[in-house]
Amino acid sequence: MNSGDSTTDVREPLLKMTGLRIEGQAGERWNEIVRGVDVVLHRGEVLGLIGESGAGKSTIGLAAMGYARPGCRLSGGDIVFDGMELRGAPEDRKRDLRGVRIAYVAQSAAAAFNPAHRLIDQFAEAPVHHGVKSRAEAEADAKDLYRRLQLPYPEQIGYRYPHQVSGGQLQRAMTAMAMSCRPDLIVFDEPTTALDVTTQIEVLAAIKDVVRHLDAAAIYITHDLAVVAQMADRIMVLRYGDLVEEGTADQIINRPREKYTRELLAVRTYRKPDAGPPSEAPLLRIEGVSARYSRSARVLEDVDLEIGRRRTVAVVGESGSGKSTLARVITGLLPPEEGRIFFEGEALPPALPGRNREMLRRLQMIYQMPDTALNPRQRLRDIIGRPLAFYLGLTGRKREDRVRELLEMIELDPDDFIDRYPTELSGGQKQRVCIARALAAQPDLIICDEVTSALDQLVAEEILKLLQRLQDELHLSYMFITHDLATVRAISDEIVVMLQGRIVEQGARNDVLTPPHHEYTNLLLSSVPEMKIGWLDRTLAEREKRRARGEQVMESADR
Amino acid sequence: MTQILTMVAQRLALGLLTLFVVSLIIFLGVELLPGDLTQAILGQAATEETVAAFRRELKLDLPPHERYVAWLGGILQGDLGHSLANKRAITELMGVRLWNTLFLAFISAAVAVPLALGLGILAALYRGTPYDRAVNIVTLSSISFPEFFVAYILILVLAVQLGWFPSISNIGEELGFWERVYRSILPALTLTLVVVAHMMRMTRAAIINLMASPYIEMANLKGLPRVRIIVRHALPNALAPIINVVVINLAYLVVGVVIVEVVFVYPGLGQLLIDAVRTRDIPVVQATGLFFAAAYILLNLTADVLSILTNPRLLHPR
Amino acid sequence: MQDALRLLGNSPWSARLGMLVVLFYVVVAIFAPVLTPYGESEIVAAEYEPWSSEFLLGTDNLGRDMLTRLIYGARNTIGIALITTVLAFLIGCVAGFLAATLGGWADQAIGRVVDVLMAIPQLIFALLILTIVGTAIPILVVVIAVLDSTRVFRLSRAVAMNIVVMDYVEVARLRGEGLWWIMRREVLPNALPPLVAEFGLRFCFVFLLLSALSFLGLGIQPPTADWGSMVRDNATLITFGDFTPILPAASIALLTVGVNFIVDWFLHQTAGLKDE
Amino acid sequence: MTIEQELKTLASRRGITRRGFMERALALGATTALATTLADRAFAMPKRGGRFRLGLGHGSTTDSLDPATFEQLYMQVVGSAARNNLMEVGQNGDLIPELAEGFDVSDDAKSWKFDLRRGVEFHNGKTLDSNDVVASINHHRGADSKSAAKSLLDAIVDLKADGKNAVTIALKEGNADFPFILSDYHVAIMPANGDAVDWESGVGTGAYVLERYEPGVRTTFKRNPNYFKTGYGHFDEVEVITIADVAARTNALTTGEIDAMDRVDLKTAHLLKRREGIKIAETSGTQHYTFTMRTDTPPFDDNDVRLALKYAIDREAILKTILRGHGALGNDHPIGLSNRYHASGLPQRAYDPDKARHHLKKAGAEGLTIDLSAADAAFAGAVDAAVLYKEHAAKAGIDINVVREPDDGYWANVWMKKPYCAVYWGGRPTEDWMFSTAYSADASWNDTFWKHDRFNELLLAARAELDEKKRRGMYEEMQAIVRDDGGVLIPMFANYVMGLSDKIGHGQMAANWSMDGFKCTERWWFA
Repeated sequence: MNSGDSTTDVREPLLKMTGLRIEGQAGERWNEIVRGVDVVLHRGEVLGLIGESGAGKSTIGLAAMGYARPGCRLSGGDIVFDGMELRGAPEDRKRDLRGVRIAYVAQSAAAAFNPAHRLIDQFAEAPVHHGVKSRAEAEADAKDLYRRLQLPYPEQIGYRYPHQVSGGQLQRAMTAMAMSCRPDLIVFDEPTTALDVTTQIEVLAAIKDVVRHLDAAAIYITHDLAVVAQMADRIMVLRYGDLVEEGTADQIINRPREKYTRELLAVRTYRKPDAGPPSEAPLLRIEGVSARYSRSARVLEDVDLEIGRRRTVAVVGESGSGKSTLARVITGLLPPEEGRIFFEGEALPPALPGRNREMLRRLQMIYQMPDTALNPRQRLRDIIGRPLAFYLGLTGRKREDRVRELLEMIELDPDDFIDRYPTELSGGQKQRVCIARALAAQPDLIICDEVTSALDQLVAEEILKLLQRLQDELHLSYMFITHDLATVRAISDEIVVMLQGRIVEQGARNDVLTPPHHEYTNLLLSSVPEMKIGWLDRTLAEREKRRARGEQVMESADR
Repeated sequence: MTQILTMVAQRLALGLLTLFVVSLIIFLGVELLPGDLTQAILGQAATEETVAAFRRELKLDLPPHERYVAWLGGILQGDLGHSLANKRAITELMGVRLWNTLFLAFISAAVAVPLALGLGILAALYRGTPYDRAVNIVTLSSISFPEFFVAYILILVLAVQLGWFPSISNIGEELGFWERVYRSILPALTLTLVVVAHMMRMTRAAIINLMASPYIEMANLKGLPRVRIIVRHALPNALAPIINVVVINLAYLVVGVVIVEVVFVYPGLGQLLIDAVRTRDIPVVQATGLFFAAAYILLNLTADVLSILTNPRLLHPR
Repeated sequence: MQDALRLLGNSPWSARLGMLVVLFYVVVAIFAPVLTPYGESEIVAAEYEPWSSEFLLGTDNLGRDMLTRLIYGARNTIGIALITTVLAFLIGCVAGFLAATLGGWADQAIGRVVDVLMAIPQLIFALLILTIVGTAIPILVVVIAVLDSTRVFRLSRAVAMNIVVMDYVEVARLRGEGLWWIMRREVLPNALPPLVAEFGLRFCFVFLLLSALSFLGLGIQPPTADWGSMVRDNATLITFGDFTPILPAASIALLTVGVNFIVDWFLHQTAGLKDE
Repeated sequence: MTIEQELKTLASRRGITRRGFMERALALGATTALATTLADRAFAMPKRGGRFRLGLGHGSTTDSLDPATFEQLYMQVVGSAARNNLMEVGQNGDLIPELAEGFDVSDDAKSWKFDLRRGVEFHNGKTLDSNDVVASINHHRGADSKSAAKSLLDAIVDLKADGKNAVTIALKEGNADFPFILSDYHVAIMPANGDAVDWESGVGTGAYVLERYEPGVRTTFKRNPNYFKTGYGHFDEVEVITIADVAARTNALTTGEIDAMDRVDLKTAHLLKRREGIKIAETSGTQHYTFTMRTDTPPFDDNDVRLALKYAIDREAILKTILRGHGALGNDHPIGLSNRYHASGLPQRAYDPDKARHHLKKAGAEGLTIDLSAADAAFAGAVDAAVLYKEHAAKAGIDINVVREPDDGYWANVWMKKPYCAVYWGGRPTEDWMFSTAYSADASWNDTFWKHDRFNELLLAARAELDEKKRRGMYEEMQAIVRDDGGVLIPMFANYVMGLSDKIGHGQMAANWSMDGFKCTERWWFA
């Protein structure tokens, strides 16, 4: 089953999709979401599909299996896999291919594993069902692959349930599962997007190793150009269902032809000018704060922090580092177990109900998911107008004028937008509205909790620039919580690095970013993919070398 | 494992607490009933003298709290007391009827549960097809008819016109199993029609709900056939809501069948309760009310525990 | 508004049929005095007159016009069921939202009270209370509403639970908004679709419960026309294949089928919501 | 109506003998052969055997075998199957001795001596003696008695066994009708157990031995092989089933699951009759329905108001609609056609809105608005009857507001409490019994709270009067007084309407109570 029919002409592509058109259902209408894209993939080749959300990259990836999600349909073009036409082929013919000759690795392994069955049962399901292997063979094979993918305890881990295994391990187990029938083609659909940066690098390495080892062809889908540069031989850049540019990895990264590609490459280059040391007394001071959620272990341990006026302090760390908890403690949602918080030198009551309206007004928050941060049943007029009425007592005409002013400030046309509902906005626009709502309170400090991580990179950059402009105009202070070091580099004056509820390093931006680092900061920084071909291999080789020299190399907690 | 035991123990304690409060409410509620037992028992024939004599004999002149304590104490020792009206032991009165009620619930459930699950799974499997729509509309309609209407129609067709089944369920202890089943078919059928729709729709909805989840897509992309996807991948995860709805309906089969009992003259607990309310037979009302509440709480508890046991996260903690 | 119209335009035939039925009933209920040829309890002829041009559906056991009774029955039965359901939702939703928004012990306390109420079978509870306090219509409405609100509570709490964890509710809390504002402005508008669907279902249940109570002689009292008691009064006729008692029962069934069709479609539209 | 149908109706009418039937049949033109066949069918000799299944609309889980608590048909029938009384009311309404062989009475009707039948055995083998009779009667007497028959037996001042086979009874005052009281279903004879009686076992002297008793469900009996009466108790087995819902009862009869039922739904009686294999049996007794006013409460304390209300009801319409003709018009007094001294000379009161207005005006109560309480517990169709009455009274300018009361607690909370309400009376076999139960000034069930001096004098005088003619005169005057002054409106007397399988044979049906005077089990047979 390894490479199909040996008599096939070698130059004949494994997969050839020509003029692929896919439509998606919106209400009762069908919109074209992929508009005539050609994809050619040869055996042993890795093709990267890149684009922002709505580019149609996942849809194309699934179309390679002759599959369209519910609410989508393959409306035109040909899909020929190893000489077989898949579009319009009967369902059981396609079923015979899926899992056996074409396999799929989903974005979130935690969601794509069935919570009711053990990993190894799910591994064995496809080979046993398709008659490729016996159950015993499949189990033995699973353990081999688990070992190959550097999963801990490869003999036993398969007998666990999905929820008993960490995210990075699950993603590897899913890769193993995709390999179970030794397919000719594997579709990787953003396999590392949900992972922390230090875990991502290890999973990327494992995937790369196993694909190379088994000599499978792969389609690698991602929105991160730096990642795809490490994985793919050839890259297709997609936008709004159209092909923008196609070429070898080297050509796309180093010699892009199209403006859009160049823009994608240019993200992460924005840098805030250096602000120098803080001048005045700090606006917010946190002293020895520890906190826990009821009856669980402590998630914050003795945290000290200061935020000065007109300054941006970035709090960085991986998931579970306690950075979001810190925000909840500051806002009063989670009263600290120990420690105190001062605002302009005055102690803040620990719990939300104890704070008065003025205290609440001066401290605002912006969230990661603009979708859930805006009430879908309120118009922008009400969303932005409510803090004006609530804190400042503005009513009628005055309030209306101020709402319009704020909309202009966030670069949305008031006449067009004031009566819209959030569902009628794009992600970036929603986040702008969240910013306007925070600004309406005329705060001194805004806590930004991962405000850009749910956005496409180009949009995220716009938001960062907007925030910077507002800081300059309105003399705001920001506490910027993020796991994305590129964002940290772009916007912060000071950096606080957190690990397992403690601060491991903090200081001015340049001090923290310049070596020598704390060991963990080092791991973080070195794990961020760079827009260079071969970066992954080099970084791994470097770590290997250091290990060989007997240095201690910190590893991802998710290992 | 200890986590599960703690959770089960918690649920059990809560259930007992609820039962206690229910017993209080039932006791007080019955105290508030207008008119009293003597009057009801003696009916039009009650004179002041005879009523007074009766009250004295039944100790109705004691204050309520003393009677409550005595009652609860009795129950804890397994003594439900005696009927005020005919002085028979309540355990004896309830015994036969309890068995009848459970029997009817059992045969209805034996038909309804597999039928509902089967139809629900098939409807999910053939979602959007004429079969699905037909089952949907038929079941929707069947929950839309008042129970007594369904019952009368069944009697008209199956008993009066075709003569296949008896129109009343004249059940006695001396009957053999199959004879009992035969005589209970019409009430069981009525109940089945009433509960199948609910369970079937819930099963279908629970499965369809899951069909959008990524692991079902994954199973699809592994090339598994639809039946296997639904039975092996969707069903185990849909168990909790399905168990819940099955239990709600089982509870209904035990406690909610008063109308069916009336129409088919089925000697079950519901009729006992109604009779007792009518005649103000306080101990019987209290005992049956308490039993119904206990049955409901117990079934809910079972559902909770089963939901816990079918949840791999709780069953296999990290 | 346009969205609503477009939605209507795209609805399946079952939902359209349902809407047609409900609309028909509403019109009949509202304009009952105009539509009916005779008074609600007016005796106009001999009992059990056959169907004729004068009495379209004949007369009932007392010689009242069947059609008139049916139409007034629509008015009374639907009106009472509607008021009851609205009341049940007022109680249930406020309690459910409170429990979800406050959380903690308040949630526990309300939940336990509801558990207790639910542990006593509905019909039997209603029977007990109605024998205690009599069967005047306001009492009937309140009793059924309170009993039914427990089911509403379960749903509204579950739905609100999903909403109160949303960031926009946290935003409102951080802003310092009061409980009532959060419940009314943040939770309620977002909980509306499942609640509307539930409203339809609950309406049917209340409707059926009312007719069950009437069947047991504890529902709406004569001479007020009511479908449940109309069935009961003429139930023996069914044995002899007479149509009369089937008419009110069929009216009950048709309305509940209609409402269920709409709800079914509505649930389908706001997919992912279950029908409990 | 074909001859055959007419003859069938004829055959079921009370009071006709086989010979009378034959003559009538021949007169109608039937051939002798047909007349004989029909007569044989109608008056066929009883046959033994079979299991008689009887569905009754009463019965509750809270029933008990204690006759002191009997109040409805189910227990009355069950009790009558298992037990006997000293006296019984025969099929044609005569009082005949049952467990007594006969009685002697003093001239003042105060002292009674009953001789017992010899050699009667209880089901448990014990022989009946005077102790059993004394204990059975004493069961209802005494300060602690909770028996509904207590007030009936109040008149007894002394009760003694006179040897093994006789009992003497002394009364406070003379009562010529006393033996009737001993035929009351409460006063059944049970085996003595010391001073008390054993009622728990259900043992009696009756035609059937109790086999299994499930209160509110059913009761089964086997024939008593040693029954002392000859020509009674034909079934091998009897099963009495509680079927409260009338539709279920009707279904059970039509599908052959029961052989007889009581209280046929009058709305569908004509349809049921048409069913093959089913016949309707009907007896008109003393059962009557009333609208009862409290004469001690305004506005009912004014006799003109009472008369206005009596004229404002259309009895014909009510009889036709509520009873569908299965009954007789009432004339505002409780003495029915089947009673001995029924005042047939009294003019029938008719619907007369003008007269009602006239009386209303006289009372100065024009535009009268009153509440009328009713529930189906009062009598089947009471609420409908009240609604009809409301329509009738509206034409007389009286606004009646029908208040539907809950069935539960009706007798406790409405009857004798609310000023105007619907009531049913099973009636009593004698005039004295009826009047002294509910119309004499000191009667505990005087539900109209009516006090009429002349009436009360007459009641006492008539009770001890042994002259038949004088007695009749007195009772007729009392009926007139109640009719024109009493607080009771009696629109109708209701028949007992039963549904029977046509396999059931029976003789003339007693009219004193439903189900052949409760004695269907011992009097009926499978033809």
